[in-house]
Amino acid sequence: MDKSELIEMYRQMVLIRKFEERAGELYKAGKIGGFLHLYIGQEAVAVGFISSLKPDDYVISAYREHGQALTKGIEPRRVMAELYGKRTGVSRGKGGSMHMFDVERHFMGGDGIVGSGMPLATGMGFAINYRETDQVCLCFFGDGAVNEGAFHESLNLASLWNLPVLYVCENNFYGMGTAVNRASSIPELFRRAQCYDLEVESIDGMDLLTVKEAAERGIRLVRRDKRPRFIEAVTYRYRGHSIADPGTYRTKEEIQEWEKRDPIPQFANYLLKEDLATQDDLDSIDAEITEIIDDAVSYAEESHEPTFDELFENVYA
Amino acid sequence: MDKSELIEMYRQMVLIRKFEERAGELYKAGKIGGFLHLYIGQEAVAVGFISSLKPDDYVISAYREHGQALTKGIEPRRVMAELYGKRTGVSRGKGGSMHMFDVERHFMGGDGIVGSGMPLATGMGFAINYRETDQVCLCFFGDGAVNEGAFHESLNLASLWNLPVLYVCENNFYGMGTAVNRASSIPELFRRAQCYDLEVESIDGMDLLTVKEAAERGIRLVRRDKRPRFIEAVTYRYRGHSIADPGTYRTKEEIQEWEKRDPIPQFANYLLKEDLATQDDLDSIDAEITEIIDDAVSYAEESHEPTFDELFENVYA
Amino acid sequence: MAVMMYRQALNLALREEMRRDPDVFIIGEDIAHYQGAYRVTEGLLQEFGEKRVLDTPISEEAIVGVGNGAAMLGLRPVVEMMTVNFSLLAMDQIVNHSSKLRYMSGGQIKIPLTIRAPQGAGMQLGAQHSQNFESWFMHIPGLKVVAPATPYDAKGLLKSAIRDDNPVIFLEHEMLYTTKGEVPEEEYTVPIGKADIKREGRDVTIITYLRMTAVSLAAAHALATEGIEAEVIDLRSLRPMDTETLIESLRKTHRAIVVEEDWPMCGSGAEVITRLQEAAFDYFDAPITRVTLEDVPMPYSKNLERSAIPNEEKIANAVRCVVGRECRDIKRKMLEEARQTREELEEEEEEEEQEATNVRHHNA
Amino acid sequence: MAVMMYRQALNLALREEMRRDPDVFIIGEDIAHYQGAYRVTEGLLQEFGEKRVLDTPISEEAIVGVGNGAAMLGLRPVVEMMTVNFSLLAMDQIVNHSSKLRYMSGGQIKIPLTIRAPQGAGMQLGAQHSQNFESWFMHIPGLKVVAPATPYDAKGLLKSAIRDDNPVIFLEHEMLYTTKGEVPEEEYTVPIGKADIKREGRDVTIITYLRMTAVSLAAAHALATEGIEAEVIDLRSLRPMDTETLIESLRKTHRAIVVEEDWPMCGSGAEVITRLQEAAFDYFDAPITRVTLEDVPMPYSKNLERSAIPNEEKIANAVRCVVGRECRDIKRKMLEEARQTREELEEEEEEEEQEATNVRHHNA
Ligand SMILES: Cc1ncc(C[n+]2csc(CCOP(=O)(O)OP(=O)(O)O)c2C)c(N)n1
Ligand SMILES: Cc1ncc(C[n+]2csc(CCOP(=O)(O)OP(=O)(O)O)c2C)c(N)n1
Ligand SMILES: [Mg+2]
Ligand SMILES: [Mg+2]
Repeated sequence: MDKSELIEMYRQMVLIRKFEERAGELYKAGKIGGFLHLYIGQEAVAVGFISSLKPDDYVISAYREHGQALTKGIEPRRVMAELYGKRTGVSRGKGGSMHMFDVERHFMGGDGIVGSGMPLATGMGFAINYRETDQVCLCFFGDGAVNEGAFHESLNLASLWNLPVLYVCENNFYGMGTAVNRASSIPELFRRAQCYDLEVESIDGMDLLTVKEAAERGIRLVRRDKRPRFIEAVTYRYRGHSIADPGTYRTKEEIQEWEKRDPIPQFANYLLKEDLATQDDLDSIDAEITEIIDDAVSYAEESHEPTFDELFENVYA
Repeated sequence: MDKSELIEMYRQMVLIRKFEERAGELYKAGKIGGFLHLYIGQEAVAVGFISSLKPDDYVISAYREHGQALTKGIEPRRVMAELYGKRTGVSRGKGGSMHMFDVERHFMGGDGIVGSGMPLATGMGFAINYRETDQVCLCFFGDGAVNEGAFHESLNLASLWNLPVLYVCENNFYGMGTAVNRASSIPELFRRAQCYDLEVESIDGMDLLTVKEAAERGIRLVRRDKRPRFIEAVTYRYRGHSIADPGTYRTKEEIQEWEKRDPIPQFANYLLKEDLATQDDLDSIDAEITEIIDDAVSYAEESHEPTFDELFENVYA
Repeated sequence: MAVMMYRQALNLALREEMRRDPDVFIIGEDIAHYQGAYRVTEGLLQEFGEKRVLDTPISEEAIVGVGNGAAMLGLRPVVEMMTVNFSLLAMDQIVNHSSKLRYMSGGQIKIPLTIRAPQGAGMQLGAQHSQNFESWFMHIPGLKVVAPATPYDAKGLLKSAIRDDNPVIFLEHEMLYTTKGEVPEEEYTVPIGKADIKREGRDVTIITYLRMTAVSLAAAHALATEGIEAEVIDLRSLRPMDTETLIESLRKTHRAIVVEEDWPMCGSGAEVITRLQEAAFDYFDAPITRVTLEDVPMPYSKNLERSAIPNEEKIANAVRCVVGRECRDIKRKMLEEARQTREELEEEEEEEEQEATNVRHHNA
Repeated sequence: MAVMMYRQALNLALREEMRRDPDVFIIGEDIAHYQGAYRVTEGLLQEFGEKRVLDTPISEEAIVGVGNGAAMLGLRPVVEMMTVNFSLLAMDQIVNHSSKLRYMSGGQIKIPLTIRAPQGAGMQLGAQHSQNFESWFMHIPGLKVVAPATPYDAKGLLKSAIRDDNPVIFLEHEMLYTTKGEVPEEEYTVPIGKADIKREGRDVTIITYLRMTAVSLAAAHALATEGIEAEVIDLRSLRPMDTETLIESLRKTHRAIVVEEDWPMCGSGAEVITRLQEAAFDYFDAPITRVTLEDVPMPYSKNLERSAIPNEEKIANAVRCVVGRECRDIKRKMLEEARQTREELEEEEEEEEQEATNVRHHNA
């Protein structure tokens, strides 16, 4: 991988981190409504995978999807405006945090129903084969989704029909307050995907280079073989499930342990150690991102809310 | 196993076979309505498993459940009367072929929805543990049910919560007209149950002694360990999915091959070879069963249909 | 005009639309090799091949999910739920996804999905296999709901549904598949959202759809002999609903009943009546009554099932009531008779029980 | 009398019933260690332990299935659906099983199951997380459906639901959890099937339930200042429905409206209106109108969401219409204003676009 690519990935992770931190503040300030599920801690997964796609490959995620939306190329302005519920938002203010869509960029949305994005991804994989293109569909979901019937029906069908879908389970160890070992009969989630005759693997989702390498390979093979694959990315969310989360189900110590493996400093150190970037480079990236976020916020602030007549639009085509 | 037990199991299989054959004729004669799914060919599974239960163990099945209902001890009269839709039927004429219930005998029903008996069985397993008894719940379902989300959610929960449920998949190779290899990403169905951390095995469901041995062991272990297990019983249905079935999805030759392994003659030969029964013994069993069926039919014929006021009963307790 | 069965008309609609548009494909349980549980998809595999006609595992949620996902990328899936009863397993995909993806995305996504589902009772299939869910689907903005009563409407509406850019729930009735009717040789469609006056009449309006259309027409025929001219309106499309045509009729007849095969509470009949009493309050002289399925799960027993479903007699009787002719409380009468019989039966049963025990004692 | 929050009243009901009957247990997602998404089950794990208060995997179909199966063996499960929106994944268990097992077994089986489900809109949760499904559940014979509006009714009805031998769908409103009300210290229950007159009035009847009860009371208060005395009836129990109390009221007021937070088509309002126009046709002088949620999926944007839900003004206005006072077409007015603003906005946007391109050309 050449240097610029690596720097770009760093940039992407910082963008997500700062975007989410700001969103969290704005939520507490009452600028954002509904639920807000922050991606902080999991940045390496979205960046490693989505940066390995071609622009016309598809991505679908769940309700913790800001990171994936930004990485697929949606302007921070339009993601922030969506959080503000403004008509300039990527979903015109109708979707909100859980329902970011950008069909032009083949970002096929967040989804508020645990596990239900998987059948949709399976259908997109079907459409890709039907059209006989060489696209792939990337489907993100959490550890909690593994226990839904949708997981089972989707993996069986995708394997049976040879659909080009890469299923990426972001195992951050909790579904709301329920630890993975209290919800899954087998806590090593890649093993839950082992009864559908498809390739599975589990990777360290906190190390960008590991993710990147697995993503490149996984996506290449899905595209080549037109067969689904399953990757468990072991990661961690530093913030609560949503802003409301009391967080009583885990210890400070546990969080601190994981913070030692924070994907961003980890990758920054690599860049510095390998002389791929200087501290100045990284600082200026931080500064640049901060400007982008500031710009996104003022754009959202200044944008107008949807007008009453829009309430009745888009119900039917 | 002592001789009388073996003879009794033979008797049970013949009872099912003759009951089903008669039911098929009566359906064609217009005496029975709705759907009729015959169990012919699969007798060894119901008999081998249910004969290994204690009377207060629970059984739940799907819509091909006459065999299990009879083996759990429901009088042929009341099963036949149910098929006739008479008020003397086991479900008072309200259930029909797919919904035989005998709560006193802990036969918790047929179920017309593929796979949906599995969550119910899981709940019964929960209740058994809650009550701290040493009962077990036996749950029968077909190869087609393996692809339903209910299968996945049930096995995960039963394993996670250590529920005393024995899940028995009767793999007769077809879900209506769809062959198992066209519906399941892995046609060896016991492997579909291998990602829930529970014991699985696959057995020859056409050989009563094999079934019996696996059933005794499986039930004993579920009872002892208070852990679910999964057994795939490989079997075959000689008749159509229901009486309506055109049967174009399989060849005569295939059926004939399986008929060579018909569980009843197979077991009869064993009894004769081992001098456990004479041909006369078997013939008199046949004769006795024929009388029982005749009696069941005339009972059903003579019974009265439910009265109009019964239409409004049993909606609420 | 050719005379054909309802299921043949549906089959023809599928063929024509698949020939017309390569983006149309069909998935469902046993629709390909088995030719469809009700033979609606007969021969399609042979004509269009495995790429466009696919048998699925028994996985309703994934089946509709695949329809949604494929529709999100612009294909036109026709999904068959073997019967509507199994769509209960796919409600999340239908209600949380099919009906909302367009709205949630601010209009970026289209879901040109058709979900075909046989429904209804009358074949002794029991409580789990005899249901109707039109009122559930009608309740959901973002869905369209149609329910054809004749081969002509079945073909024309299915073609419109497939061409529609929205998710359409296409409800068929299991008892209608083999009923026959005239279908033009030439290409035509029936617009979604237009009711059809199946019989003109001046005295009373019978509003209905699906299988109850034929039953209502039979009732109207009988009523004519009593000098009551009933207008029979087949809604055909339940969402959107053609309220105008209903109001027009009421303006003429001043009296109406609604006939639905479904349970009463929050049903299609309640919606029709509510719209009419709001829009046409001054036109009608008597309450609009509804003839519905009895409010109980469907029993297996033939006589019970038959007595639970609306029939010609119940409809005719309801009409007589609203037009002020002599009408009877059929149900009360049946209940009295039933209780009578029941008592006798239970006495008999006791006697037999008694005898049985006597015998036992004697043998002892 | 103690003053407590709706969610505390529910919590108390659960505690009391669990103390009273060892067969009562609770399962659901995040109800134990997390203390419940809306804190209704707070502290129950601590009091009753892991045997009777269980967190489940995210598997709605299996959760309700376990409830059914345990109920079949005589236990009294209380199942929490974290929100009603997820019950769409359990509809097969609820409709094909909970509501029918008793009937299909000829009365052998009882399903003493309570399914608690928070529902409703108002917190900008978007289309998938703001729904109401009372009309769906009301449609199904074999189910009972209740929806308490106050802490008092919440506690009394939940205790009745748990003691009931039938499956009861217990609908709570997410916006009500922190609302306060008086709850007696001593043991009491509220019977399922009885409506409650929350405010007496002679001029018009407002029929409603759940969160709309408080909103209707506020509207009634405002109307009183105009000399309109509205009677506000809280249905409390939706199936069975206490039609008698409604008829009684109409006999007095001769005018009514129904207020529901749910979509209109085949909704609870349609059912109420249909029953009244049939049973009380001669009592009412004006059509009964319904104030409902707008017939669209729920948008995220705060202003759109607020304008989609019934509010005090819409209710008061609807009342003015039915009692023949001056009333306005609020929606038409809002639409006109909106179109105005929209045009201006779109012009601005174009100008900005224009400038942007000019700049680009200039830089080029
Ligand atoms: C079908 C369904 N059930 C329950 C919920 C409520 N809920 C929202 S997020 C969540 C936890 C999901 O955890 P996981 O899949 O691990 O994703 P994460 O939040 O960790 O990203 C739950 C239970 C839901 N949205 N959908
Ligand atoms: C949820 C659901 N989907 C579809 C059906 C229609 N159906 C009835 S039986 C059947 C095939 C089931 O096959 P299998 O599980 O192998 O059982 P078998 O008939 O072989 O005993 C299907 C698809 C149903 N009853 N329930
Ligand atoms: Mg998680
Ligand atoms: Mg089978």
